[in-house]
Amino acid sequence: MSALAIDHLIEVTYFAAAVLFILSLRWLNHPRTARRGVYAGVVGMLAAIVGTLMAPEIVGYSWIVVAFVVGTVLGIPLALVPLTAVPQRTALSHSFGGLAAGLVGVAKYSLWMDQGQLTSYRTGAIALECILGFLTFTGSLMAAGKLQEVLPQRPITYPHQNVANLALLAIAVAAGIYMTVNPTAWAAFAIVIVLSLVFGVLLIIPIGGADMPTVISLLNSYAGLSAVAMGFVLQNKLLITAGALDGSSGFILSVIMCRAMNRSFTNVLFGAFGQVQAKAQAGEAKTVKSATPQDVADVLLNADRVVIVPGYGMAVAQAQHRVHELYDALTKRGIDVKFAIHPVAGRMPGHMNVLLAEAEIPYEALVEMDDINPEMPQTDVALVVGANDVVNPAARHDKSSPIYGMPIIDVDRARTVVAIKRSMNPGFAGIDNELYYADQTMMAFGDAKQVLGDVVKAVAGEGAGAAA
Amino acid sequence: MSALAIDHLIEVTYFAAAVLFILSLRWLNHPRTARRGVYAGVVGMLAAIVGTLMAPEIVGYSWIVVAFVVGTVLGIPLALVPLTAVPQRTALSHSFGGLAAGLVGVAKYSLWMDQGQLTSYRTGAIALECILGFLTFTGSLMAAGKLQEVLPQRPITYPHQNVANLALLAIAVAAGIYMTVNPTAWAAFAIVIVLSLVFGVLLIIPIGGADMPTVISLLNSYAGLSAVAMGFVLQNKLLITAGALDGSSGFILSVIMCRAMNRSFTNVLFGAFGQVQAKAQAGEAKTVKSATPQDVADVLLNADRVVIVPGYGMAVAQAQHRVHELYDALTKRGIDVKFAIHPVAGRMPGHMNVLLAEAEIPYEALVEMDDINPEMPQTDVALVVGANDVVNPAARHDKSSPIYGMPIIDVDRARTVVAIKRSMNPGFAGIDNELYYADQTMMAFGDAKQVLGDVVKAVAGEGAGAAA
Amino acid sequence: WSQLFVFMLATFIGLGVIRRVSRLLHTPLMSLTNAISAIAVVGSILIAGEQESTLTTVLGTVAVAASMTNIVSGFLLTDRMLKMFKTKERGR
Amino acid sequence: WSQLFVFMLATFIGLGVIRRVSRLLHTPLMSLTNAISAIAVVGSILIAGEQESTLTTVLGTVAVAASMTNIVSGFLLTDRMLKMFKTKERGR
Ligand SMILES: NC(=O)c1ccc[n+]([C@@H]2O[C@H](COP(=O)([O-])OP(=O)(O)OC[C@H]3O[C@@H](n4cnc5c(N)ncnc54)[C@H](OP(=O)(O)O)[C@@H]3O)[C@@H](O)[C@H]2O)c1
Ligand SMILES: NC(=O)c1ccc[n+]([C@@H]2O[C@H](COP(=O)([O-])OP(=O)(O)OC[C@H]3O[C@@H](n4cnc5c(N)ncnc54)[C@H](OP(=O)(O)O)[C@@H]3O)[C@@H](O)[C@H]2O)c1
Repeated sequence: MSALAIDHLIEVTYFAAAVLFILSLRWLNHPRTARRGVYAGVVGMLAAIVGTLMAPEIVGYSWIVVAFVVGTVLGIPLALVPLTAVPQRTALSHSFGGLAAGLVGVAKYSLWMDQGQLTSYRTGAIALECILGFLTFTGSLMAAGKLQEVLPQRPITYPHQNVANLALLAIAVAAGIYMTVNPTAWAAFAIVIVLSLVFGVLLIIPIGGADMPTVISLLNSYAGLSAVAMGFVLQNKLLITAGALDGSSGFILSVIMCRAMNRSFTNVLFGAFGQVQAKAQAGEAKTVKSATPQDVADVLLNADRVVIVPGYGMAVAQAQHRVHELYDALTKRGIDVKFAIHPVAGRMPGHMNVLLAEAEIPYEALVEMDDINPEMPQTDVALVVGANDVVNPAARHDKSSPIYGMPIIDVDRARTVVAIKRSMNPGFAGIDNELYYADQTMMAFGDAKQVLGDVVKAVAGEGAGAAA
Repeated sequence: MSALAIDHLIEVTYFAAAVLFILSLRWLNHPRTARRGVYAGVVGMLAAIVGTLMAPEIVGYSWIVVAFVVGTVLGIPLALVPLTAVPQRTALSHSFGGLAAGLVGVAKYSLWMDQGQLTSYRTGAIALECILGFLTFTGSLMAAGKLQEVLPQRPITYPHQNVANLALLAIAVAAGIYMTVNPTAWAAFAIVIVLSLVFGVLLIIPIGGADMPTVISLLNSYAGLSAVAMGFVLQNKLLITAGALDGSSGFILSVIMCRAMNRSFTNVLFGAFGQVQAKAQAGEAKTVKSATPQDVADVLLNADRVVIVPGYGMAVAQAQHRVHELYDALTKRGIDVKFAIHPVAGRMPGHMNVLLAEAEIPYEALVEMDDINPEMPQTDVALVVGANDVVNPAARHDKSSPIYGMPIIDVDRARTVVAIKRSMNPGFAGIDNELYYADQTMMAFGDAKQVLGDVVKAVAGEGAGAAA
Repeated sequence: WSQLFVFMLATFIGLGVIRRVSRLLHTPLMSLTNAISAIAVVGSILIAGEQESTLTTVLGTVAVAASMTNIVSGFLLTDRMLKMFKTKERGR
Repeated sequence: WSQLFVFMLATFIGLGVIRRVSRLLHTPLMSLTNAISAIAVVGSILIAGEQESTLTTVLGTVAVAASMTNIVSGFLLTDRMLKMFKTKERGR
């Protein structure tokens, strides 16, 4: 086949891939079509890869095959992580993405350097690609470490930190501009690379674990943009398209999260949020009503309308299946049970939805915050399973609270509140929750899975009793 | 300024224009932001024009200025047509768009011919541009003529019509392919031009006036596509983008209309819809209750819930202002008045909305078909102002009716129906309407404006009477 | 190919954006897209301006005039119609 | 410039499409976009395949491996999660 014909063929595959990627994201707008979306994505990716492998420039396939094998071997386990570890896993793969982009940038630079084909356009694009790529690489690694708790969760701060960081970035950018002006100034390129790597680390250090999800999706969009930059380097429209899609998705998700926490980007990135709060300690001993699983069961059985509010605790305890059992047991008795999903419950967007879906709870039963809050006053029992910040009334009235203004699920408006958690420890925001001291609140202490298991048994027992 | 710099500058203006056009359509999604959309569009267009005028190729501006003046002089009156004439006006400007595209195609061909720069890519694109452009030109002219009623509304059919037309198109396409293969075969190009012009005419002849709106928006998308083709010819991305936006808009609108009439494209294009129906005559003399404006006023004043269903007749009679007076008079008396808008009421999509908006009726009072139908049974009076097909119950049950399956506004489910029209003549679909013979229906015969005026007076009188 | 790419992407945008245009505004939408697609003026101007041959100059000039008509009438008409849409508050 | 154009259009599409993704599916969304942006594999393959110099070949190979990891894990994980979403009917 003539070289020209092959080129056209490759263009066709890229074109098809771009279309498929867009459709893939489109179909993700509803669970019914979502899986079709995945297949579209897979087909698109295969098309693009096959197309690329046909490229005449390729002289040897050995290394490519090796890399494919390695990638697959690494990829499969990463796909089988428990759902609670998905945030880390996502961060990790962002870092891979960033790494790939950065390395390609370096390789292209050295190639064109040898061939003396460096132009300002090219070096400029490469600089951009490498800054974004490498800072995403180290930054995402750090984020993954913090989420995996191999690194300290709490933000590490020191004086002039932000100034220093920004200065660092400024230098990197300056070097990038310099190499754009004098394309062959490889020293400047070296500076760009090193500083970007360092900046990625320093950027994350002062950010607390609770903000990692936001940071992750921000890094997500950086990863996307670095792919775009690569597209500019290689003059490849498919890369640009896919990268842009990725970039905007990461951007939108982080905006959604920030809004749901009523925080600004700058506050997330430089706010050193989640340091130990003095006031958390300062609470003078208030009384707490604690309850046995039996009590909880009784309360639930006497209710007509129950709203279950899952939080990060349910994820930690892997309690979603017990939740399902409870859901079945109660609905069987004609009790109306709904789930109230806070947009930032858990540690990543949609975290709770996935967990409850895993437990085969029909997604029609999951209600979003804005839709459930009006129903709260008519709710007999609000069962809070390992949620804390997202149900903290302080967000509504306590101006001094760090989460003030963050929209919450108004469980405190329900007739009775049952909160399942292991202790009186604060949630990720690190602040005390007055809800637990309210009169209508009963605390069921213990691991969510454990407690719920007992509650389910008790409910079953009652049922039998009632039947007898 | 260096030629290169200018080229870049031009690119910038085109880029900005593309962005602004997209935003312009985005902002059109709500009346609040819609006008901003128009301004965005204007700015974008200015940017593009200024940018183009900077192009170094341009040696003389005289003709351009002349054309600008002519265009403006022609354009202003076209912008001030009465709203009832908007469909014709739209068709007319489509034909201009098509013409422009076609002429540019011809010009480019002759230029490249002289310079011996014709390539298959170029002639192929030009062929496409000219086919679309010229058939849009003549087709839209025909459509405008039919809507303006300078041409016969009824479809003109003769045996083998569709076959003949398609054959014609096939030949044109074949010629187009031929000139793609042998770029300098100008004879083939001539054939393409002539046949496209002819085809445009023949395409419209067999289509009835009632289907013109659908045809118009179909031609709208053709006009867009011809702009796209021009973009391919001139390698101009702005043209491609704008053309694609236009193309998809026309396409979507025609799909919406077809769905609202429960018809398929092929049926619209080749169905020769709207021929005189035998059965219209066949109705054996049924009795009709006719009512005076006074009666109508009484009925309305005794109602709590009134739904007004405007149709093409209101547009013809220019009765929207009387409708507004009635609306005010009734709402002042605490009667709840809503407007039921059928998607294809009138002669173009959104026709009724514009007319009622012109009469300063707040758009919150306009309810779409699907939202109003459930309320119909609780409606005391449905006042049908010059609507016919869109309220014809035959669409629901009479399988033999040409509009069977078309969703309608269920006025027949209201307690009382008042229909204002001049006669028992059928509507655009040319079919009889059993609604007028129903027991709960009263017919107020006469010009809508006239009748409504009297009704309003009567209502006012009543009011005074009541007051006294 | 990049032309095709642009076409594909723009079409996706068009379909996405137009579908979300409020029913209320379908008539203005028609005249607005009408004006926008008159961007063909760009191509026409170049031809009318190059003045390579009388033929092309004439064709170009006519094309510019035609497009200009759509631009002027399209935008004016759209704005005229949109001015009419009043909400309860502003309406009275 | 055509690159910039494509970028602009694709971003519009991205913003439009993503905003309409159901909240339910934000986690799968993250892993899917993750896999899609691993399209960087295309660039990496070319570099690993050209084998211009040892350096570039090594860099390219690593890049391919990294991207491949994202592709495989991204799509698998997304599908695994989506499999879990059951409606009332299918659910029980
Ligand atoms: N979802 C996102 O995308 C996202 C993004 C950024 C930030 N965040 C932040 O993450 C937080 C999410 O709020 P949240 O209410 O879901 O979680 P949370 O506020 O972090 O509270 C989780 C609670 O679960 C309890 N818990 C932990 N392990 C448990 C177990 N095994 N059994 C029972 N209870 C257990 C903990 O109390 P004990 O230790 O006493 O058991 C803790 O109070 C918010 O601050 C939000 O801003 C989320
Ligand atoms: N809107 C669109 O986009 C679109 C697109 C394609 C097709 N169509 C078609 O257009 C038709 C629209 O239905 P429609 O119910 O709105 O209109 P229609 O079915 O055409 O009926 C209009 C009625 O108004 C009456 N009328 C005419 N002039 C009048 C005047 N001066 N005063 C009072 N009454 C007058 C006529 O009866 P008299 O002669 O007895 O007065 C006629 O029956 C449908 O068939 C639809 O399929 C619309």
